[in-house]
Amino acid sequence: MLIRLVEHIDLNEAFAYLNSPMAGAVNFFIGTVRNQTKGKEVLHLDFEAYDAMALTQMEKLANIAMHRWPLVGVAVIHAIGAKRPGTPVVLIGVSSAHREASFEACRFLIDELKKSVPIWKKEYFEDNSVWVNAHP
Amino acid sequence: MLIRLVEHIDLNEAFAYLNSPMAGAVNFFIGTVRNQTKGKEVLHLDFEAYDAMALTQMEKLANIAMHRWPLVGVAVIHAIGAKRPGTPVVLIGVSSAHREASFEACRFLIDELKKSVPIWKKEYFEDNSVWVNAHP
Amino acid sequence: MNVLLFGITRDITGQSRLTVPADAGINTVAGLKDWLGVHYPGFKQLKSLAIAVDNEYANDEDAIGPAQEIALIPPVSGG
Amino acid sequence: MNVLLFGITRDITGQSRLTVPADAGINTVAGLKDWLGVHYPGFKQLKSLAIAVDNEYANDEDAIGPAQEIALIPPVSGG
Repeated sequence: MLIRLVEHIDLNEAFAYLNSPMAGAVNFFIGTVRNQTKGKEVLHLDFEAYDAMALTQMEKLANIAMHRWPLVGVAVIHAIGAKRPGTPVVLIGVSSAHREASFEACRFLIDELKKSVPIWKKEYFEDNSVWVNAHP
Repeated sequence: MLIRLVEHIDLNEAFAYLNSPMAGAVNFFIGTVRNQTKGKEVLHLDFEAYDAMALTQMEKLANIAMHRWPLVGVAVIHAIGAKRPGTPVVLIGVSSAHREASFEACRFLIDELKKSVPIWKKEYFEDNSVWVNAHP
Repeated sequence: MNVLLFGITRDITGQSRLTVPADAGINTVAGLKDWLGVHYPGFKQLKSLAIAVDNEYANDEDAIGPAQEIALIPPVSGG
Repeated sequence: MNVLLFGITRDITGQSRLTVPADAGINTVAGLKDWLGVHYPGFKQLKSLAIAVDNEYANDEDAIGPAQEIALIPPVSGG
């Protein structure tokens, strides 16, 4: 399993890790910074992680996926630091013999990562900044 | 839309095409050559396409996906020629504002491509070769 | 009328395209399928055999003629 | 007992870690939550506030002490 917090996400590195003659299917989800939230222009974002716990929780999710589906490889990579719109900030990659497992496991991993991995996003607008999702 | 038959699949080129400040999600499916079929070792594969019709059908599927889901970009790329195990032979890439659409459209496109796009795979084993799927 | 061949249909016929003689009087997809079945019994072993006309899948009742690009599409296996 | 802070909890407290005095007598997650609510009313405005103990989400009844790594986890927003 490739579990990482990084400055920059490298898609080729993840594919090289996941690709295997035993796998016929690789599914990637890449989350990127959008240039607006509820119609307001986002100038940039800042991602902060509780590093040790984030890695522990990412690894735990990858292990759950490896047990639930017949997978060849799993990559869970999140970027931290300041990011501009258009930048990849999260990559989930899953390889498996057949495509169903790679699609399902990839979807599971991004959904769960968003629920439980301790990483926080602050959006910077022209006139203010907001920790996303903090308040009801 | 990026619709191509190519010698080699370039993941970075596809990501550069799909990535956009308007998109928050990119989903990729990459199909690769497996080293076995029903337990028999595959030495290499050969992909042949009816080029003009394959491109027409790939574009038609991409258009259906663009109408069915709110997508930012679609890439449908298939490799042709001789390929070794571990080589990417098909890439579907979909970008959208939110992840549901990118996952669903990507899955739709690979499922439909396998059903209707006129591309044929011949598997070469130690002792023979077989056009995949030709006979009942 | 020329018919393009791909994949296993080239192996079955030993050719990369067929020429259907004008005096065979074929003017529909169904007519072409019948003619093929008579001349190339190996096609009947296939899981399916579709006909494409000008890069689209054609129906049995569709008219065909020498001005169109006609191709045999054995079961596809891309991806 | 030290408590690590992240995201909006740093903005609310103006600190990157809190020190809970030993004489506060806190030895469970629930006790820590009560103490935080009294001293930092801003936490009550949050959608949620979890406590992590040694890199795992903890339950209210879990015991905590100065030997463990304790952190406040406001609503996450990664991905």
